[in-house]
Order: sequence, then C-alpha cells, then structure tokens
Amino acid sequence: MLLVLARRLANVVPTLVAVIALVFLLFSVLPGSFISGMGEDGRTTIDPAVMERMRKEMGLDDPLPERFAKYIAHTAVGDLGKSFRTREPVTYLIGQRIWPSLKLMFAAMAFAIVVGVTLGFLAALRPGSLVDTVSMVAAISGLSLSQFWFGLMLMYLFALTLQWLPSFGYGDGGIMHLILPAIALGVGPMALLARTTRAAVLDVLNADFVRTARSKGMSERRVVEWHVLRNALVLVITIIGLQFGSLMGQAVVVEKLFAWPGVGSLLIDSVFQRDMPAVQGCILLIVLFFLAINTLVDIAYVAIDPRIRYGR
Amino acid sequence: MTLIPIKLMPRLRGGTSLWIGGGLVGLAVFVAIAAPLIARTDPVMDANLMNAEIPPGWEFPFGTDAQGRDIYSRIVYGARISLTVGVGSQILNSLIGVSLGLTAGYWGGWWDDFVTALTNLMLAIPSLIFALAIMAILGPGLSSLLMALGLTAWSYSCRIARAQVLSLKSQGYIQAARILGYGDLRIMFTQVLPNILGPLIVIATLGMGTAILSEAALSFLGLGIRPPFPSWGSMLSEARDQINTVPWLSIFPGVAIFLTVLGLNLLGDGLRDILDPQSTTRRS
Amino acid sequence: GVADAQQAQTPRKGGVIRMTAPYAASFGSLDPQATPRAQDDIVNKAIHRTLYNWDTANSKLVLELAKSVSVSDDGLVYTYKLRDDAYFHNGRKMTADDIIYSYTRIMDGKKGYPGARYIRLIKGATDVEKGTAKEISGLRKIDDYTLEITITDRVDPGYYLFSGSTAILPKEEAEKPDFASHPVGLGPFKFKEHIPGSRVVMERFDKFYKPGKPYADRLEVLIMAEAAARDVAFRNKEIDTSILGPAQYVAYRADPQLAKGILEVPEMFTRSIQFNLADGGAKPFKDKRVRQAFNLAIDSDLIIKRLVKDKAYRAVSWLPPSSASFDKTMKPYAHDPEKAKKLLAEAGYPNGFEFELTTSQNESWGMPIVEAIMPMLAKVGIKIKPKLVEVTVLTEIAMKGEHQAYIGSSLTGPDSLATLRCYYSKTPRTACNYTGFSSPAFDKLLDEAGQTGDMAKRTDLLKQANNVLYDEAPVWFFNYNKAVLAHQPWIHGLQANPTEITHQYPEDIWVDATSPAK
Amino acid sequence: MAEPLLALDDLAVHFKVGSALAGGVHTLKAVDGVTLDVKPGECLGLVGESGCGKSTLALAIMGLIPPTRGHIALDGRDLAQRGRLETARTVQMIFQDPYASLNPRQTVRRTLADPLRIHGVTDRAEVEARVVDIMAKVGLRPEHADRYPHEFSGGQRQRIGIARALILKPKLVICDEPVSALDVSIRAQIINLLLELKDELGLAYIMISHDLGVVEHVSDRVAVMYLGRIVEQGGWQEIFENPRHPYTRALIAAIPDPFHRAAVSARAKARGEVPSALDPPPGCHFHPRCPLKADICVSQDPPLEPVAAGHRAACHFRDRIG
Amino acid sequence: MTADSLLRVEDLRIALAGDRTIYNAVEEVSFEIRRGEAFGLVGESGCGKSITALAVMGLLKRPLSLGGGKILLDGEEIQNASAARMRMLRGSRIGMIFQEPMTALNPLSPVGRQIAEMFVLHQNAGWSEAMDRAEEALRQVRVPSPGRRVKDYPHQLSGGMRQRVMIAIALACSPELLIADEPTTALDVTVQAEIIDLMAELCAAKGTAILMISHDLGLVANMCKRVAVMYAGRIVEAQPAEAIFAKPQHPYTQGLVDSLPRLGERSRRGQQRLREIAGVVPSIQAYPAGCRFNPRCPRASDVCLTTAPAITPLPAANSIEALVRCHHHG
Ligand SMILES: Nc1ncnc2c1ncn2[C@@H]1O[C@H](COP(=O)(O)OP(=O)(O)OP(=O)(O)O)[C@@H](O)[C@H]1O
Ligand SMILES: Nc1ncnc2c1ncn2[C@@H]1O[C@H](COP(=O)(O)OP(=O)(O)OP(=O)(O)O)[C@@H](O)[C@H]1O
Ligand SMILES: [Mg+2]
Ligand SMILES: [Mg+2]
Repeated sequence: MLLVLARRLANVVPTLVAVIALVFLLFSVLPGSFISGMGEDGRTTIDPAVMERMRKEMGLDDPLPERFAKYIAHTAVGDLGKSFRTREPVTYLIGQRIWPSLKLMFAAMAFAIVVGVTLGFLAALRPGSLVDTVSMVAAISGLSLSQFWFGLMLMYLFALTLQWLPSFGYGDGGIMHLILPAIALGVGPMALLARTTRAAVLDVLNADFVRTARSKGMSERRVVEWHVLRNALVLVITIIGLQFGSLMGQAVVVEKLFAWPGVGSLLIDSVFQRDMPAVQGCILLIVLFFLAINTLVDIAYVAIDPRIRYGR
Repeated sequence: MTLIPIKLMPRLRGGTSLWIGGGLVGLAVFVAIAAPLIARTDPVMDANLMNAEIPPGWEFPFGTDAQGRDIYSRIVYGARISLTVGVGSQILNSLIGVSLGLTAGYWGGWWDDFVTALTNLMLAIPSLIFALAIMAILGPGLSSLLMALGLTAWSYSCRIARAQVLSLKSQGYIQAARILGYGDLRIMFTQVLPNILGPLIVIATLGMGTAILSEAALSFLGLGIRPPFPSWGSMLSEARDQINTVPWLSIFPGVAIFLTVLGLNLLGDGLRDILDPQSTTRRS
Repeated sequence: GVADAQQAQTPRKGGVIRMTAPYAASFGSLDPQATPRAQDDIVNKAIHRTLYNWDTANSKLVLELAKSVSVSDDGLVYTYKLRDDAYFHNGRKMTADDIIYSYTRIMDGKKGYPGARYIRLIKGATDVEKGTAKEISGLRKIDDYTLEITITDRVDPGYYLFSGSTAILPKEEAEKPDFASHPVGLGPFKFKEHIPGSRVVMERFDKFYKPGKPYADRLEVLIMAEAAARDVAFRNKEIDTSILGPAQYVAYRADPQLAKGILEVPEMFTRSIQFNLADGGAKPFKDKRVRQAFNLAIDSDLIIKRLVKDKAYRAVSWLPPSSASFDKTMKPYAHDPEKAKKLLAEAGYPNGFEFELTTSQNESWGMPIVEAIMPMLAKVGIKIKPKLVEVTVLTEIAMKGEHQAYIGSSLTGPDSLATLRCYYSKTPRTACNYTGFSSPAFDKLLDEAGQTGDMAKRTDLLKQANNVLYDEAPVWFFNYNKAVLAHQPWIHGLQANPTEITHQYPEDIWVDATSPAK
Repeated sequence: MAEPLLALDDLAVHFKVGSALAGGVHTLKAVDGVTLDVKPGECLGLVGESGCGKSTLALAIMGLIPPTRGHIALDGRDLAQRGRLETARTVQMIFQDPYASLNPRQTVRRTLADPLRIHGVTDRAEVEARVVDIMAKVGLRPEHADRYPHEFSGGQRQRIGIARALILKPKLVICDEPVSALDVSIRAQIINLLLELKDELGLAYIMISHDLGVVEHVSDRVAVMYLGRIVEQGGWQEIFENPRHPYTRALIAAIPDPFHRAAVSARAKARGEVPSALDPPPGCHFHPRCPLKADICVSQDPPLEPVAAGHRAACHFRDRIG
Repeated sequence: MTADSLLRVEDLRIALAGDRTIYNAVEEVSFEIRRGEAFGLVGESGCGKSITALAVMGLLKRPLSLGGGKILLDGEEIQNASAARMRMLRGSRIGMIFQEPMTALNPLSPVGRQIAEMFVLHQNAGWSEAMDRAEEALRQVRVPSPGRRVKDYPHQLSGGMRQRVMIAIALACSPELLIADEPTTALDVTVQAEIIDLMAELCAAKGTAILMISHDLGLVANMCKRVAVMYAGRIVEAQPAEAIFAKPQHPYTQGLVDSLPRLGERSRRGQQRLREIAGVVPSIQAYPAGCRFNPRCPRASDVCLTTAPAITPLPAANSIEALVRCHHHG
C-alpha cells in the first residue's frame, strides 16, 4: 500500500515539474501583457508609464531563465505568486474556487456514475434488448453532444420553460443551483461510463471463470453478485478515474456557461486577462487534481485487485 | 492495398452502426467537397442586411443570419472548415502519436521511457486546457486551431501504437523480418504499421469527433475559428445569444455538429468491430 | 395602472436588489483603487464614494463628499468644505485626512494604481509617484472638514476625481492585507460576502449620509457574462436588471411585457475604425479622400438598423451628442458609393486596394460589423483582410501601431477636451492617439481651448475641432453606443447613466413588494 | 571431426525485470552458461519444460538478444563480428505459431521475395525463379503465391514459414517447436518435410520441442535444458535409452505410453512444480523436485561432466543412475 | 442400456447458428459412461469435444444450442430439464474441470472462497464452515499448507496448483461424474503427469466416473478404460483403450496412431518416414458429404463420398462395447 503510494508519487513529481515548466514557457510567449487585460470593452486606457513601472515591479522584464528559476523556487514552496489582476496571492484566489469546483465535479460524477453504470449494467445483462439499444443510442448521442449547446438546452428547458430550476449561478451553494451544471458536465462521462460498463460486464460475462461459476450450479443472480460485479468494477474504475481526473479541465465550458464560480471560470478569465500567475496556478491545480485522482484509483486498485496488492 | 482482409467482409453486413455512421460522415464529406456546387451563395460576401434574420422558408431553406447571409450556404461551407479541423488535427495527432508510439514501442530503452513520460504528461493536462492555452498564444484562426487540436491529443494514438507494437514485437513475423535482415525502419513501415492501422484508424475517427466538439467549445470560449469564414462551432457560438429569439441560427449548426460527430462515433464503433475486434470500448 | 404609478412614487424600504455584472466572469478587485474595470465599479459604486459624482439627471458633475467648493481666480486652487456626516462602514467619520491618505495611496509608484492618471492633476503628485516626496504638496488640510487642493492645469478637477478608482478609503482598513476581500468604504451599502466568480452581496449601511437612504436591505451583484444565460435568468426572474445586446434588444422591445422595462441611454462611447495614418499603416489611408470615400461607401444606417438593431445612434463625428461641443447642425456622411468611387479614383485607387483590419470578437464593434461592411466596401473595390484578436490585445496592438486599421470603441466623454486630445499631434500613440493623426489646424484649436478659462469659448473651439475631425475623417465614424438596461417591473429608481449604464446609484434604487426576491 | 557450424561458449542471457520504482529490479537468468555446438548437417534436439530458456537461446543465436556473457561463433567467427545480413544468410528460424509468424498483410510472394531483394538479388526473373522453386520444395503450388496468410490452413502456413526460412539458403535452421501448434493429423506432414529438406539441402537443425517423441525421431544429438542450463547432452540413443540425469528421466517418465503402462517406476517421476527462473533454488536447480536429492545437491552446483563418449550430464549422482 | 449406466448420451446433435444456415457442429454422438468408469474422448481441435461436454452440463450458449438427442443422467432425461434442476445437478452431481487454469478461476476471489462456494451452494453450509471444508478439500488435492493457501488468490499459485484447485472445486461435492476438458494441456509435461495421477486417484477413491477430453490419444488411452475418437463432429470409433492403440479400426485412428513419432519407436524401428494423413481438417461450414473423413482417407471409395457410414459394432473385448463408423473399417 505505502509502496504503491510512494511509487506513484515518484512518478508524479517529474510530471508535475514538467507541467510547471511547460505552462511557464507557454505563457511567457503570450502576446499581450496583463495590463492590456486590465481594461475591457475598450473602456479604460492605462497610462503607459504606469504600465512600464508595473512590468518592472512584477519582474516581467527580467530575463526568462531568471523568471523561470524564481517561479520554480516559489512554486516548490507552494507560493504561486500574486495575481496580476487582483494582486492577491494566487493560492488564495484558487482556494476560493476549489470548493465550488469540487462540488460541481462530485455532483457531475455522481450523476455520471449512477446513471451511466446502471444503464451499462442493464444493457449488458440483456444484450440486444430494448434497454440495451436505447441506452447505447443514448450513450453514443451523449458523446456526440456539444457541451455548451446541451447546457443551453437544459437551461431553456428546465429553467425557462418548465421553471423547475434556477438557470445559472452558484446561488447560496444549494443543491438546486447545482443540478443543471452537474448534468451538463456529467453527460459526457455518463455516456462513456455506460458504454464502458456494458463492455466490461460483457467481457466478464464471457470470461472463463464465469463459465466455471455456472458449472458450479450457481444461479445467474449469484454469478453476477459473486463473480461479475467486482471484476467489472476493476475495468470501470479506470474510466471513472480518468474521467474524474479530467473533469476539472472539462468544466471550463460548463462553468463559464452557468457562471459557476469554479477553477475553470477563473482559468478562462485569467487567460483573457493575461493573468499569468493565476493561469499557471489553475493549470497546476487541474493537473495536480488529475494526478491525485489517478493515484487514488491506483490505491483503489490495490484494495480491489489482489494481483496488484501482491507485487507483480 | 488490402487493408481489410476478405474474411472481414461478411461482418460488414451486420454493422448497422457502421452503415449509419458511414452514411452520415459520407454525407458531411460530400457536402464539404461539393460545397461550391451545392451552396446557393457565397458564405461570406453575400451578406445583405436587407435579408437579415429571415426564418427558414422557401427562399432560404435554413433561414438567414443577422448579416442576411444564407445559413444553408454557410452550413455547407462550414462543413469544409469543421471537417478540415477534424481531419487535419487528427492527421497531425496521428503523425505525432504514431511516430512516437511506433518508435518507442519498437526501440524501447530510454527513448521509450521518454515517450512514455511525455505521453503521461500530455494526458495529465486536459487537452481542452492545453488547446486553450495554445489558442490563447497563437490567436484565433484555422491554422492555430489545427495546431492546438493537433498537438494536444496525440497521446491516445501514441499509447495505442506503442501498446500494439509491444504486442506485435514478439510476433513471429516481426522476429522473422529481423532475422531475415530487414532494417528497423523497413520493419516499422512494412511489417508493423500495416498491422496496427486498424485501431489507429478507429482512434483517429473518434478523435475527429472530439476535435469538432473541441472546436465548438473553443469557439464558445472565444478562441475558435477566425470569422468571417464559417465553422459550425463558430456559427453555433455566435448564435448562442439569440437562441431564444432567432433559434434557427443555432439549430442548424447544432444539428450539423451533432450528426457529424454522431456519424464519426458510430463509424468509429463500427470500424472497431471490424478492424480491432479484440478491444472493448476503452476510450477516454 | 394609476395605482401602480402612485405606489411607485413612495419608495418602499427593504427588499433585495439583484443587479448583474455582465462584462466578465469575475470581479477583478474590490479594492476600488486597484481596478480600472467597469465590471468592478458596478460593486464599488455601492460600497465606495468619490469626491465628485456624475449627475445623470442634469448631465453634469456634482460634489459628493463635499458640501461646497470655492475656486481661486487663477482656477488652480480648490477649497472644499467636506461633509461632516459621512461615515465609513467601520463607524468612523470621514475627515480631510482620509482624502489626503487615499490620494497619496493611489500615487504609490510601486503599486501602479490606475487612478494615478487622475491624481497626477494635483500638484506634487508625480513627486510622490517617483518617490521623491512622501506627501502630495497640492493637498492641504485646513481643518478636519476643510481641504485645499492645488492642481496643475486649468481644468475641472471633477472630471478626474469622480472616477471610481479615486475612491476615498479609511486608512486603518485599507492598510490591512485582506482589504480587497473585505472592503470598507463610505457607500450606501456595506460589504457582506463575495463568492468569487459568482456574486457579491452587500447590506444596507444605516449611517449612510443621505437621510432615509438606501432603501433596500440588501444589494446583490450577480456575475453573468453569458448573454444567453442572462436572458434566461432575466426571464426566469432571477435578476432585476440585465444589459441587453442587439439581439435581445429586438426581442425585448417586441415583447409587450418586457418592453415596459427598458432603459436606454446614449453612452459616451464612439465606435469607429481607426486608420493607422503613421508609417506602419496602409498607404492609401494617408489620403484624406480615401478616408472620406471609406465613410461614404458604407451604409452605416443600414448596419445600425438591421444588424445593430437600432441599439446605437449614428455617429456624426468624434464627440457624442451628449457633449456640449457636439454640433447639432452637422449631418453624418451620406451613403454614396458613387461618390466614394470617384474620390478613390481621384486619390489614385480606381480599382480600390486591400488592407488588414484588426478586430475583436465583440458583437457591437467587432467581427460582426466587419462582416457586414466587407461586402459594402468590396463594391467600391476596397478589400478587407480581417485579423481577429482578443479584446485584451486590441489596445496593445493599437498602442504599438502594429495595425493598418482597427475597429473599436472609445470613451468620448464626459470631458470633451480630454477626448479630443487623442487627435492632438503631440499626444503619443501610447496615450491614445492611435491613428497617429496630425493636423496643425486641429492642434491650434485645441491649444486655444486648453488655455481659455471661458467655458463657452472653450466649447465653441472644441466644436470647431470636432468638425475638423469630421472633414479629415481619420476614422470611420460608425455609431455612438446606445446602452440598454432591461429591468423588472418591481425595481425603481434606475438611472440612465451615460458614462456606463451598469453604474447605478444604489441608494436611489428600491424594489416594490412584487419582487420575488426574499 | 568437422568444424562446428555453431559453437556456443558459456553463453548466458540475463534479463532485467521489474523497475526500480515498482518493487525493484531483478535478474532473470533465462540462459545461464550454455556450451554447445552444432556440426554441419547435424540435428540437435533441445528439450526442456516451458520457460527453461529454449527460445531465448534461439533468439540469442539469431543475434536478436545480446548475450550477457559468453560467445556465439557461427562458421568459426564470432557473431558480434558478422554483419546482420551475413548472419541472416547462415542461420534462419522456423517459429512455433504459424498464425502469428506470417504478416497478415503480405502475400506469400512478398514474404518470400522481399528478403531476397534485401540481400541484393535484384534480378526480377531470378527472384521469381527462387520463389517458385522454394515454394515447390515445401509443397506449395505456384498459384498460392498471391494469396494472403489467412487463406491458408495451419499446415500450409507452416510450410510458408519454412519456405521463408530457407529462401536465403542458410546452413543452420532453428526450429522452435515447429509442430506443436498444428493439428495432430498434420504434424507428420511437417516433420517429414523437415527431414526431407535436411537431407536434400544438407541443413543443420536445432530442433526445439516439448514432444520427446518428435525430438527422438529427428535428432542426432539431444540437449536437455532445465532453468537456463544444459543438464544433459549426448547422442539421441544415449539420452533416451540411458538417461543419466534424473530430470531427463522424469521427462521421459511423464510421457504417457499406452503400450507400456506403468512401465516407468514411480521413482523416476519428478514432484512438484517447476520453480521460477527469477528465483532458482541454490545448488542443483533440480533438487527440490529430485527423487535422488541429497545434501550436496543443495549446496553444490553439479558441473556438466562426461559420463560416456559424447554424453555429459550435470548431476552429482550421474554415475549411479542408469 | 447397462444397469450401472451413469451418463448416457444418445444421438446428440448440437446446432451452430451461422449467418444464414444452421450447421450441425456435432451430430449422431452417442456414448455411455458407467459408474466409476473413466471414459476418454479424443479428437483434433475443433471437432466438437468441448461443446459436447458443455451440452451435458447444459451450458451451451448462443450461437450454439442443443439440436436433438437425449442426455440421461442416471436414467433421468436432462436435456430439457429446468434451469433450477440443472443448477442442482451441476456441481453436486456433475463436476467439470476446464482447460485453462489461468482463466478458469476468478482472479479477484481467494481460492478458498471459490471452493467454499460449492458447499454453500449445494450443501447449505455457512461460510465459516464452508471455508473449513475448503481447506480440507485443498489438502485432499495435495496442496501444501492448505491453511495458508485458502486465502491466496489464483495469481499467487502456479499453473499446476491452480489446476489442483479446479479439481478440488469439481470434486468438492463428490459428484458422480467429473468432466475433465483437456485439464493438462496448459501445463508442463512433468506437472501434467502428476495432475493426471491425482485426478485418477481421487476419482477412484470417491467412485466418480470421468469423462476425459483430450487431443492426446496416448494420454487418454493411458488413463481411461474406454476411448472414443471424434472427427468432424462425429464419433468415428470407440474401443477399449488398449485395443484402440493396438488394433485401430478407423483409417483416421490408424493414421493418428501411426503418424506420430512415439518414444522408443526410433530405437526399435530406426528413423523411418512418418505416415502422413493427407489434407487438412475440414471446417464446420465445409464438412464434406458422406463420410467426413473421405477427402483424407486412403481407402475412400464412391460410397464414402455419398453415404455417411453407419455405426458398426465391433466384437466386444472385455464385455465393453466397441464400435466404428466406417465403410471400410479394419
Ligand atoms: N524479453 C524478456 N524479458 C524478460 N524475461 C524474458 C524475456 N524473454 C523471455 N523471458 C523469460 O525468460 C525465461 C525463458 O524464456 P523462453 O521463452 O526462452 O522459454 P522457453 O523454454 O522457450 O519456453 P516455452 O517452451 O514456453 O517456449 C522465461 O522465464 C521468460 O519469462
Ligand atoms: N461460441 C461459438 N461460436 C461459434 N462456433 C463455436 C462456438 N463454440 C464452438 N464453436 C465451434 O464448434 C466446433 C467445436 O468446438 P469445440 O470447442 O467443441 O472443439 P474442441 O474439440 O473442444 O477443440 P479444442 O481441442 O480446440 O478444444 C468448432 O469448430 C468451433 O469453431
Ligand atoms: Mg519458447
Ligand atoms: Mg475444447
């Protein structure tokens, strides 16, 4: 257990460093400085003298290697710098966004898992049946949907036409505001999970050991409960992990559409404001989240799959 | 070249998803190629503000937009851009992914470690985020979009290529080729590549759908194609403010995207059944 | 009905106001001095106060934190009698020291606060900025409620000191490291909560200096950058005010219910294509006839009517109609492609030419407009190669002169002199002379206007200068923005602020009992 | 005595398995100190259980796996000094699985002609003639040339594999279980073919097989491998009739023979499982399963020593058996 | 039908649903196994051995189905028995061992539990009692330190150990019949011998009859009393084990016996050319008319091309039935 964790961490660190370097380099060549990002709608013009002074102040005129070294040194101790835009520490800015982001992701994933895995299971247990056809058509359609288009449709249907749910925003952080964005975000993973679960369950149902189980005189129900579920779960959990891990990245669109105060909207905002420290911080967080979830999946594997638990 | 051995032919009959998917994609490709023939007007210059926002009807089958341009014609030309984005970025992805994956799997050693690390790195940064960063740097436009989507999603084909090579490497015919004195590159191109094309084509097909959706998402975020040339994504994104007032502006590009991506996904599924029968749905 | 109208006369106390912040997906900073963004000022106007304010009803500057002011004869020394009833939200009374502290803070050279450009008007401010002085010599406290300000130019300091970025802050709070997340000011509402990316909630400040105000118990500003989502939310009655784009403008006007709640104002923004007349630009634009032809070739009225959906006023010249120097007798360039062709031929471009037009995605002054003028210009032979950039980069490109022409929106008020300075030949490109325009006649008129203390004469000189611009046409005069604010029937007291319609006067706003918000 | 065609001297192939991050690196001694030679025209049978290193040995001889230690000499010259192409013209290989050993996307003609071109035979007519010739030799008809592998049965595919191995006219052919993946009723066809070709072309073989019957049938000499080492080596008759290593005896005893039911004493049988090559037992690798195990077997590794002319066995008790 | 007949298969036909037609993957298969007897079924890959075994277990799955014939277990017709009835028989009265010990066990479940399931399913045992008995069952199949091994997962065991676990599962409820479908092909030769011995020994002790399926004629003949040879979906010959080697009657059996080099053969007779069986095994879709062996048969005559040969009983040796299906046997 500890070993697996240590091993993962050893793998994660170089990836993280590489991501930090990559992001830094990418955004050091961005045209347009943060200052031009400070006005919008052409409404404010900023004094060039001020701009010069601020560039100096923020160390933007230092040579690239020097900036990079400084950046790495600071990041290593958890200091992501100060936002160009709000002059607050990036960690603080991100800190404010993490909770809403997590809430949205967990809700979306819960939706995806509950609906997707259930559909996939039902489909696999009766291949070729109506349930199977319908859920697989739904799944492949779900994969073909443009996220923001689907989000808009949800908004119009549930908020405007039916008036069941609020259309956008975080509200008081209650569940009502969460439903629509969670569905919009969760529909992709849901479709994927439905398909994966179906394939995984079918895979397992055709495995030799299921035939062994049947030859023992087990009822179909017991076969599923004792031998199929757990094995299918091993396959499904990878997809859950991968999906979950990348959800924070995918959430950009949904967060923007629903004005959800998460990391994604902070990122997109910061990109447009050329707020480099904030952008780097957000991407770092997103990557970190991805890696963390994958580490958790690895640990889950260890718990579920004895083949990994005992070396190999 | 016989990509699909004859024994596969009987299976073609059963694959409904292949036929529907192939039909939809074929239609999109046809529309894109024949755009100048089947479009009614120029998608950019034939703006006539006097015709602005006419609902679908006899004169304009899909209606007109705020500039008075024929939406049908814009959709038709949009197919070109959207498919270019889909196909172009996937070609780029496949080229990068396959050359890295192929060589990494075949040569192994430090190169393999390096490529694997790079792949993991790419996988760790969500490709939309990566594409967004690249778009922000390069600015909107077709070529930046091709770069942004073509440089960021190669990890899938790379992984597949590598895994396939690893499993093929111990196959008798690869070893036989080495024993017979074939050079490494010759082995990769004549022995390995033709035999791993199947799953690669599948992944590329599915990737095209993803690319088209990513283009739409990037357009929505304000980092998409460079107007005035229409892509479905940019049309959809421009029309989103009017979804309630001028619905046909968003319905038609939305449907075009949906059907094309659906077609690509179905086609990919169908092809997978034929070309890559052992793999189950494992895409992420 | 009548009953409604009567009820509308007596403001109700209590209730919740829910306004929207439509310009970006977040607020930059709630430290008003740290941000120049219109988006942030939507909140900051409620929490903070500046020395002057803009009186929308009468289109003029008024004193806000002072009861009266007297001006020396040379027009450079202003003595203010400050309010003695203004309290900060922490309960402390405002004094002259707070103003001195606030202005000095803005001039901290290390911080680069955007408001510095306004405070520089005060004598000695630049010394503080450079670090050669600790105090601004032009600020003098006479007693707690009397302040003397010495300025460097003969201008009305009100144009400078009403900007949100010159808000007056209490030292003891502003010095705290978390001030930006717990702002304290003089405004009618005090800060309660900020969920970044979502909303800011404020509560009534009972010791606000205007008696009986504000009315509402709570003020919420909800971030809502997506027009479509905003539309849904407004129709869903989740917000009380919403900014309308052209598409919604049409729809809302067509809807009998929604049409009742539309507030329109000609904002002080002029939309135009600015030609780069300097060496980096396209050669043809150096010829005045080409620029005129450009203006004649485009059917601007048609674009405004059909594409902009009448959500704009046709531009005549540079200054907006709300400016005193606007010449009401002038007629905008007519739509006359024939004449345009003739002028082009005279200038030596009978077959037209091609140029690169830098544009953003903005729906009112970006790509959609370019798409509409492309075919029109093509008819006279001018071909456009659009170059799409982000809004944020546009200004930078303009400053660097890396463009042949760009389409944008410029603030053209309320200070007409400052506005026209953007075409003064000695104004550097980095300030705002993005066209690189230079005309001796224009310069002379502007010099004279700057020197005169006679306001009527100045207005007249500026009018002439504006007419020079009309003739020289360094830009394509497109339109003046019409800002449109949709509001729910239960919200009252909104004002058509021409400087920025989202900047409301929250102390005057009240909601009646039909509001669904609790 | 003829100069050996192939001489292995203390050949060892070790694999590094695992990774430093995942549980540590271990050394797997797939082949560990093998000394062998093959003379021209001779067939050497190589038997041993799964995983004992037979295929690895073959691949090392082919130059596909670099040896960790020891030497491989072909035609008297060290493999390392020979060119890739030269080696290819001297030694070739036939694989076990006729389905996996042919490129599914290549016609028979391409499979056979490409190697010729690589080896500098550019004349079209000559290439064609050699392809047709070799196909005839292995019993394929000329019209088969333009078909793809999936159009052939397993036996035919193995013929194609044999043709491919012979197209460059090698002197030594390594057959790695050439028949074990074939239908039982087809095996005789292939074994006969291999023997015919041997006589006709004067080939030397290394015949790797599980099937003792096959090895006995075709080999001139036999080597028995256990966990990477040769434990016994000698003429076929010696090995099968007078085995001196308990492992060889166990192998023979394990073959069910309906004619000689219970003929072999239970004493000859091995017990238990084959240990992992990753972690072989100390001393004699066979001792945990050996019916003759004594203390010396645990502590000392018996060398491969002669028991009779041309017959060597690696057992402390080699002289007591038999 | 003999008095102590345990399993009797009569005229079994297994249908394989193809794209358009239905093929008979197996047809006219009849055999009988008596209590405690070891019966061998030999044949090349794809001739239908495994599906015959699955048919007996009632485990055929699409596209395969029972096309006809009777299966009698202890006199009871089970070919149409209810699912519940079949579940009761499976495991408790018929046990089965599969070819691949690597995949036939659930990788995520401890082997002890997989054995214990049998007691829970068929003997109403509680889990803890069942686990104790599983340990005992492991001891019976001579797995060292069974107390520890019950908690092990399949991947921790070697191939031979796993196959021992499979045997323990199959024999857990002391079934009357054990179907062993190529139980040792995936194992090393030396291990193979041990497993076969173990199986034979346990069955003898419990009085369990064995249906032993293999493609190795030698192996089957060695272990079983009676052997049937299948070719292309039909049984072509059945004889006592010694006889089938000494006096094979069907040309196919004769070919098999002669074509393979047997240990000691070269010493006795020198290196001779092996006898070949010409041609290849036909695929289901292309079974020839008449006798299915006719394209490869040296004795084929016109009648073989048109008429499928009927069963010819052979003179019984040791009172065991023997038969051959050939127009020109002998
Ligand atoms: N590339 C490799 N990396 C690590 N270990 C290997 C590699 N190739 C083979 N081995 C290991 O070396 C040992 C010998 O393998 P080899 O394939 O030579 O056995 P073999 O005798 O041919 O067995 P079989 O009869 O099953 O073909 C095995 O334990 C195998 O797992
Ligand atoms: N699920 C299935 N779908 C289609 N055909 C099948 C299926 N299962 C078996 N068959 C076919 O039925 C025939 C008999 O198969 P079976 O598995 O019984 O052969 P076998 O004699 O056991 O061969 P092996 O020695 O390879 O195990 C084969 O030709 C096989 O292709
Ligand atoms: Mg091998
Ligand atoms: Mg079988």
